[in-house]
Amino acid sequence: MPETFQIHEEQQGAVRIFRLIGFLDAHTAPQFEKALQAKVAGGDCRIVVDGSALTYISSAGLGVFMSFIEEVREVDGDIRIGGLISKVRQVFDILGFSEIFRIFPTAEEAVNSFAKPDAGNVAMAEGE
Amino acid sequence: MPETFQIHEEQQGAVRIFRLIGFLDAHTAPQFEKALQAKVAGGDCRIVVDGSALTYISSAGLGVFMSFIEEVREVDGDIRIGGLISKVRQVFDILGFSEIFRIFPTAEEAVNSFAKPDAGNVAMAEGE
Amino acid sequence: MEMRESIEQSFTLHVPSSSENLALIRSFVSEIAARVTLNEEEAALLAVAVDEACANVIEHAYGHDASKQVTVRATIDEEQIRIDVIDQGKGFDPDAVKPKDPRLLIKERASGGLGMGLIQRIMDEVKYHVVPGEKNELKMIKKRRKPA
Amino acid sequence: MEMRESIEQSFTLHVPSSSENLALIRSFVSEIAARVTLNEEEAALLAVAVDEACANVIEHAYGHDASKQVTVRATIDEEQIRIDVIDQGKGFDPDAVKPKDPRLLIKERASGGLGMGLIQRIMDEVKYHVVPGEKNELKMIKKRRKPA
Ligand SMILES: Nc1ncnc2c1ncn2[C@@H]1O[C@H](COP(=O)(O)OP(=O)(O)O)[C@@H](O)[C@H]1O
Ligand SMILES: Nc1ncnc2c1ncn2[C@@H]1O[C@H](COP(=O)(O)OP(=O)(O)O)[C@@H](O)[C@H]1O
Repeated sequence: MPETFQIHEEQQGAVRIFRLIGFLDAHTAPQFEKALQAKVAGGDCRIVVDGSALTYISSAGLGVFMSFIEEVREVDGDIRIGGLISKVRQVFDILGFSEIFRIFPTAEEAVNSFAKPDAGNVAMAEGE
Repeated sequence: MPETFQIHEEQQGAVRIFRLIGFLDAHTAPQFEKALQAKVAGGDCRIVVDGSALTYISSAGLGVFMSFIEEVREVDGDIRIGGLISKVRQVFDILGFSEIFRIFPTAEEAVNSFAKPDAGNVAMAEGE
Repeated sequence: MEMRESIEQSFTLHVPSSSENLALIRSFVSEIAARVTLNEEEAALLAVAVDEACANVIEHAYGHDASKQVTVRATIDEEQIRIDVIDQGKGFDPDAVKPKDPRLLIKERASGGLGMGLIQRIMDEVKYHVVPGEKNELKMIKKRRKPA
Repeated sequence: MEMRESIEQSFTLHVPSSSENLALIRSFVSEIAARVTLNEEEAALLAVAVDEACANVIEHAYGHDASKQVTVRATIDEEQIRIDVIDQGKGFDPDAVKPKDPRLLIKERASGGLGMGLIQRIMDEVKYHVVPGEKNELKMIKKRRKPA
């Protein structure tokens, strides 16, 4: 069975980058949940999700973002998202997630945003 | 309805090149048949099929090659094939078409083969 | 009515009730969506809606019992694409499920509760016919755009 | 036997009998082939065999009548993938069809006559059950490779 979903992790300074590849649906969401859980439990709360290779997301995938965001923001961390393709981005938009999560055009910009003064818990939409 | 099959035609000296794109199956074979028919009827009998963008072939597609080859070889023409991807090539192989048609690694080589002394009706397999 | 029936085309897929098969279900829907005049983004959303409906059947109606089957039927005509998701599972009262604001779900640290709302937002019509254990059917309609 | 049944998975697709739907049928087969341990080339050939079988139903059994339905059922277990192509069309006597040498077909300038031979070469087992007008079934089996 070929892998329909993969996660590549990378550390860049204080930021943990999760590069998601393929389909994030009810079948693969538990994989993402486990990977995030491991880092957040270990205190890594500045998280960037690089969505440039994410070709699909359903509510099960959005649910993973939803269930961790409070926890990381409580300790001045955040989950920021970059590089979403428009087919995936529209699902965030429809559910109003674009106002709750900070979404950047690229993962790089999402990473850099943590270095700025407003690095902490800011629930504000970025322009595209 | 998006196009699942396209033909791009190009003339290079005395050689007519048919670049096939997408799926050549029972649904699309009539399109290829019509395009070949038009040229062969007009006397264009040195034909190269560029298969590098052909992602699928079934017996209906092979049938088009089969039904024209005698006619063009009778007038010292030929239908030569280049650039087949291995998924497609194996269908030619299984049916023994690789011994009947001259198949080249690239369309360019197929085109150039017409300039050589053995340019005419040679039913011999080329190495890959 | 007769005219409409004559140009109606119907496609049906039955698969084991496992989340592993959601990708297959989405491919099926995407291929059919490509037939109608939905643009690429709309076609992608249609696949999301059907995925959500089937994920709910797999999880809630059948409780992840892969010996059960999920049926997806797509019917297209000149006006619309209709997708029916059918199960013989435990059923539920859809009117009792109130859509929740994502901001509230976040406060609750919920990981679910978004699916039915998403279906509603994507599709033009959504109807449930529930006969628990016999046949539960979710009928979803998306209007076609007029060809340009 | 009981063990084998418990791990058998079955997938069914019904589509209108039109060559336009061959691509959809191939996608269905390819997605399922990806589940078993066929390599990419073998998976592609499996799609070819099913395409040939369905193209024959569409052309010969139903005479391009798109109001009729073609059924493709895939059943996978640890040993094999079985594909059944089912129609209610006119049927035929498969034993009366002798495979022809492509060299001969070329001399005849034929454009057809390759399909059944191709199916035979690709699949490990091929069986027809023909009851004209009622149910014609082509059962094709491909053995799985043992996982590496
Ligand atoms: N097909 C179904 N069968 C049984 N219960 C369902 C079905 N679809 C939805 N439900 C119920 O409705 C609730 C809300 O569904 P949904 O909005 O999709 O969110 P989630 O599935 O993530 O909980 C589910 O938790 C479940 O209780
Ligand atoms: N499903 C079918 N129903 C009726 N006749 C069939 C069917 N499949 C094959 N045949 C008959 O067998 C012949 C050979 O089939 P095939 O080898 O696939 O070549 P082709 O379809 O190109 O003629 C067909 O021409 C047809 O007469």
